[in-house]
Amino acid sequence: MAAAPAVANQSQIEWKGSLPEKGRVGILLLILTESSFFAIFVVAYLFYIGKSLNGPYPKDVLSPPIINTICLLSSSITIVFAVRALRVGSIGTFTLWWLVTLALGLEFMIGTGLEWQELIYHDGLTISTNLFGTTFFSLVGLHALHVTIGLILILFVSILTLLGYMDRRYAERTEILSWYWHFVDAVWVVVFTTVYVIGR
Amino acid sequence: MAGSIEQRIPLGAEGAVSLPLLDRIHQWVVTVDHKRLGLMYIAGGLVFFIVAGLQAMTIRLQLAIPNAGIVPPDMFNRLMTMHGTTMVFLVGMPILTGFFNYLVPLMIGARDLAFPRLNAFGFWLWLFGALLLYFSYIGGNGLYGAGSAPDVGWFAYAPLTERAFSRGNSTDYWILSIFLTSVGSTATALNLITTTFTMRCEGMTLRKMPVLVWMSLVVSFMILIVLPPLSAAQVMLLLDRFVGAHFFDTQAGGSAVLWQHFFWIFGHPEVYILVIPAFGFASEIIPVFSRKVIFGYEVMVAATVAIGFISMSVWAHHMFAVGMTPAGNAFFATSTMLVGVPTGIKIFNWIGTMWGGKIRFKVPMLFSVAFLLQFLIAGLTGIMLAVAPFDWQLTDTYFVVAHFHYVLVGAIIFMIFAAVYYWFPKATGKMLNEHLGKWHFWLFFIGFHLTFDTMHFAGLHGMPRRIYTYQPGRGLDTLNLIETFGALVQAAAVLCLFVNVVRSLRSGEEAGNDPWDAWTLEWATTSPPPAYNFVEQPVVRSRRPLWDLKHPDDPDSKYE
Amino acid sequence: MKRWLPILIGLVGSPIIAFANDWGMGASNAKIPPPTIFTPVSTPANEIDTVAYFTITVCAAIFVIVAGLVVYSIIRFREPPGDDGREPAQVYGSNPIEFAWTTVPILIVFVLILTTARTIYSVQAAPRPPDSILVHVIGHQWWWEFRYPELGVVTANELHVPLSDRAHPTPTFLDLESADVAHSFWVPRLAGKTDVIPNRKNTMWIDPHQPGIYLGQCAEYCGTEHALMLLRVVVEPRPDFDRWIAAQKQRAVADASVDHGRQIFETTACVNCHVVQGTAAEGRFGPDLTHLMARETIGAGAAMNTPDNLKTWVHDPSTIKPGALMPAMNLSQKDLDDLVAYLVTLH
Amino acid sequence: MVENSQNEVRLPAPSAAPMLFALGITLAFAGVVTSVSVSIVGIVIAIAGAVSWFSEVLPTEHEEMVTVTPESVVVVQAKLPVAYLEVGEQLNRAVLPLEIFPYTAGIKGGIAGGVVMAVLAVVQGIIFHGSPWYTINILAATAMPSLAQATTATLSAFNPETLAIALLIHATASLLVGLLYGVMLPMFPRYPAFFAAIVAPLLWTGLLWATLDVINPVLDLRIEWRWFILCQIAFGAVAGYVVDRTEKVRTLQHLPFAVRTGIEARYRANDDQKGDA
Repeated sequence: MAAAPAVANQSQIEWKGSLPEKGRVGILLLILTESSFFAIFVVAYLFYIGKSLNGPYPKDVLSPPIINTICLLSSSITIVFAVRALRVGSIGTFTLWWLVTLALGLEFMIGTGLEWQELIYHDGLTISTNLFGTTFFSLVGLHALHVTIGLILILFVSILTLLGYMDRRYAERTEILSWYWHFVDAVWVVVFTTVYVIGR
Repeated sequence: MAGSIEQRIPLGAEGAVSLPLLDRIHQWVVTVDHKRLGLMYIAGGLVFFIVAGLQAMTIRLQLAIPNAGIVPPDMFNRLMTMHGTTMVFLVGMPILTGFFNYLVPLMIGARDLAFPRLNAFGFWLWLFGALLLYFSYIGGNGLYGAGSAPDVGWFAYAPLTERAFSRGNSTDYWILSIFLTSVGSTATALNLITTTFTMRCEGMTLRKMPVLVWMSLVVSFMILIVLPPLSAAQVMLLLDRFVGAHFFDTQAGGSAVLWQHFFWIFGHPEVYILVIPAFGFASEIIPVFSRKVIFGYEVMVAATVAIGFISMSVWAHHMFAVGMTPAGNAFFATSTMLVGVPTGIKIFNWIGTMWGGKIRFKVPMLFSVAFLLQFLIAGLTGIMLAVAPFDWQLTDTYFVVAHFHYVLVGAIIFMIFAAVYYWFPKATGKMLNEHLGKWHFWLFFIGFHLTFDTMHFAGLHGMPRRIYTYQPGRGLDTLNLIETFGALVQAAAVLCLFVNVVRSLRSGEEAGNDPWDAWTLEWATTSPPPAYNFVEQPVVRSRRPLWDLKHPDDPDSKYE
Repeated sequence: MKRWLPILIGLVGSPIIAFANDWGMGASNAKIPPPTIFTPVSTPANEIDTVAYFTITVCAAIFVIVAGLVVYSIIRFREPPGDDGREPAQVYGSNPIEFAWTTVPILIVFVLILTTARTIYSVQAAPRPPDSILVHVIGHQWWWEFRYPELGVVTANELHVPLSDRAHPTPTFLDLESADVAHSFWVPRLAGKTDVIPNRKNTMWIDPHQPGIYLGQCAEYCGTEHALMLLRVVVEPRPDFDRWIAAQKQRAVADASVDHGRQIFETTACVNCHVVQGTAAEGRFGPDLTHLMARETIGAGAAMNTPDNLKTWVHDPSTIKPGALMPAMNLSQKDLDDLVAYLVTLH
Repeated sequence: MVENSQNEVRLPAPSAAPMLFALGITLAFAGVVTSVSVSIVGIVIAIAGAVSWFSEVLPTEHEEMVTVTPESVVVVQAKLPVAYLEVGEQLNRAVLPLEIFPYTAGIKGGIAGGVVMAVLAVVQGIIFHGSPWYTINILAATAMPSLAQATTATLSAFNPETLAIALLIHATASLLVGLLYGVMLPMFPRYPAFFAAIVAPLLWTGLLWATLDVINPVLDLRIEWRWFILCQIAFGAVAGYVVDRTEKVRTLQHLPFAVRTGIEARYRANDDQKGDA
């Protein structure tokens, strides 16, 4: 507007500082919308508990994947260490914790893969067997898909780090990625409760 | 008009230099500018509006008289499905998204959206998803060989959508394309919220944002929360159809009612997602043409937020007839009626804005006043439908068709037309012709009432929805003939609009920067605005920054 | 005007395209009062009618007041011609009036909710008295099956129920189930609609207190022929109803003069889908034909049940009802004549 | 986006990557219903799009410099001053009315009136039917269809469920009407008592008389209209008295809402320092 001063002045800088950072707002909104997506699958799972017309039933074939869960949840802690290290600029510490996070996430995916192999080839439970199979594979599979996306992003960052492109300028973006990873872990808590605690 | 703009400066790069056609197309394809994307959304939406309108014409011709044979039943069902799907996902959503895309950064004094590439991605995903839906006419062939579009209704109730009852691929096209366009809409909603939170110009606190920006905020939050249930249900249905899952397979213990819940958790708020932008347009247009500040700004915003919240707890009023428990029915009847309260507040506030003003009846205002009356009727028939026992008679009849067309056409399309007349000068620099606009308005107004008023009575006479024909002797013949005639009058009205747009683009009157003597920031730049919107970041001190400049002796900022 | 010409021609032309046979239904429907929701003859429809009038009155009053305000303000506050362009006083709002126009709607809604809730409970939670009739209603893609489990009768598309006396009510309770997709059972003058959903049992009840025929139809989109999934409810005094039940319980009459037609029936695909009690026909996909001629219509109300229409139907159902799931039988003219001659003996 | 110089503005650079990515995803989806080869092509395009998108935002966002056309968007000042409202003092911006009762007055009035009305109604039950529960049960019948066929004996008996429903109905209605009184009485400055005690109760009674057979058929059959009107008037008089006794407060005309609630004090302070230019 005509009345406004031409050069950014103090009040404008102050004003910009009072507004939130757009990456953070964006990732929070993404988490909001993803939560709504997961909620529907959880509702479907809860709705169909005990409604399968034929076996195998959850209590026959499911056992809680404790080690997997520990790995995934602790990866949320290691990624926090990694981001903190990056904020103070110690790339070595960052690399270490980041790779640990990657390894823990990979372990979770391998564990899930083994569980599924057991269910499909040993117990004969597939997505088309009964309502339990339908809801189990879709809910757990949806979560696994999100872990996979997270792992690809983490791997991407790892490669950039190992190639030496990482420095503390990217702490903000790395932190945003870590929020997504926390979300994936939080969803696992819900999925675990639904499938292995309530559903069994 | 006192207080308008002194002169219009021709634009730099875009306007003056004329590039070869291919280069110009390339510019539009690779653009990440919110204004161009907004215009592409609106243009795309209007094209599909014509398509869906022609589908509606065919439907109305088929129903003009009993036992008509213009289209066979299966083709009628495809027309009905495609008309509904197109109107909601390919007309309503993109046009409203387009307006938000265009206006929100201008109104908050920003240069672009927060994530310009994501914005482009959302648009292209929407466009390609839409094309995929229409490709089903060619590629949807299943066992019968002939190409076919989906015919399961836009609500796609299970188990009609399961493989056993819907063979071929037509339903899959519906699922995939709706999924894609939903993802596009979600991306845009996320973008709009982030923009509003992080890119407001100096001094524009949340309480000083124009009402339209507030509406975009509420709508975007609703999109983020209620579109995923639809997408999730689509994924489940796709799993049912492709890998033999049983979510909605009633033969294997699946529930048909679960689909209805999932669909309406999305479907009902969707109505508000479409109508709240219309509220936003009305809240910008009515004050300007009444020459008064919006009455009760805080209450207006609060009412919208309330509508947003309540509308997420009313979905099962679409399901009063599925045999819910009496307590369930009573709950959803109550929550539905409660939505009427904030909605009523908004209507009263618009009346309060006009009260004591000096109303100028330009075309945008004509559409807005018609919107007020029609939305009032739509709200009242909505209350009737909320009375669950009454709804047992009314649901799935033409009464419901009349009711929601009062909302979708009488409120939303009317306000879209108002918005087109209001912001066309800003986007193109040319005025739309006032005389043709009045023809457009009156024809559309008369046609609308001929068609949709009579539909209420057809419903009360026992005419169900989604029927391709009806038998003579049931008291429906005259009503339906009038409806079809009204539809033709509406078509003529829409023709007026398109003639008007083409004529104005070719040889319209120059608009100037601020043809309506308005008050929000988008009128403080050139028409059309340059790629960077504002040379300098504006600084505002009130909800009506241009008022402050036009009345330096008596600015809003002294009072707000 | 020139642009309108093609459209006008289309409108004038469409009746010609559509000069289709209504298979006698128009004349038959014209004798029956139209299915309007405001002429109820049964308690559920009556209660709905009462609450509907109340709601409409309240809404009409609101409309008159609010629309009056809108019309008044657009007339009173329009900018007069030759106005000086001075901006009117800018009134930001008024909290008391906002408050008032929030409170009044809440009061109205409160009263409406109480009334609604009471009506919901009185219709939905009504207990089933011992002397009521029970009917299983089964929705099929595009026809209705009615089974009277306590009376041992199966019929289709035309539901017979006894007249219910206000002093000694004999309501009919309907258990609604679907064989395929979702349908909705709706007879406007008797009750509101209730959906008929697979893998779910819904119930509703009617107690008509006026004899006559009541038109209804499926109200939930169920595929190609949703429009022609009509139904009729025949309400008759108790003695007539009992006579109808007795007649329906009879096995099919075996008339020697139509033996050839019966043979065709029993040796072609007919038996896969239809039942005729006392013959080999035991299919369950189509309507029970044991007492076919006791029904006024065929094709779920698509055509009157005349021998000519029956011939057209058996030869190719899609002539009358395009998309119907019954296949064209492709019989020779003589076989067709004989088969229909047999069918018309099924009283 | 801070400009380097006054003649150029940085804007995000145009890019085909989002379009390619969207096209790729769509084709990948379309492959589900057509042929796997379509999916493969789609995935290849999508990856190409994604890579090119990434390369545009990493490490820093691609931007282009746009030359600013010097322009003067001049907003012309209005020639005439704004019209003023004719209330008391000279005002052209107003939150009307200038004086209101505090909302608590309405709540208090509603409670007081509701109590008096309830006492009167229960007294009526005791006098005419020998039971304090009679009127309570009848009120609850508004929401309870099961009471439609109830005998007088049933209606005189104590029933916790009906008591709860009746209390809810009575409390809600009393509070809402009380609030309405608090808001509306200043609009009738001349005869507030007449409006509160006579006009409003009679209006309300008239409305109920016209609709009672739908709202509450049981009450409609058994109602004693004289007592009913008496109760209404008692409510109106008491509620009106309580409201009217309360002192009016001036609405804060010149302070913005945000300041009154203390939310935006910082930016106001800023503005004031600069002066209202």
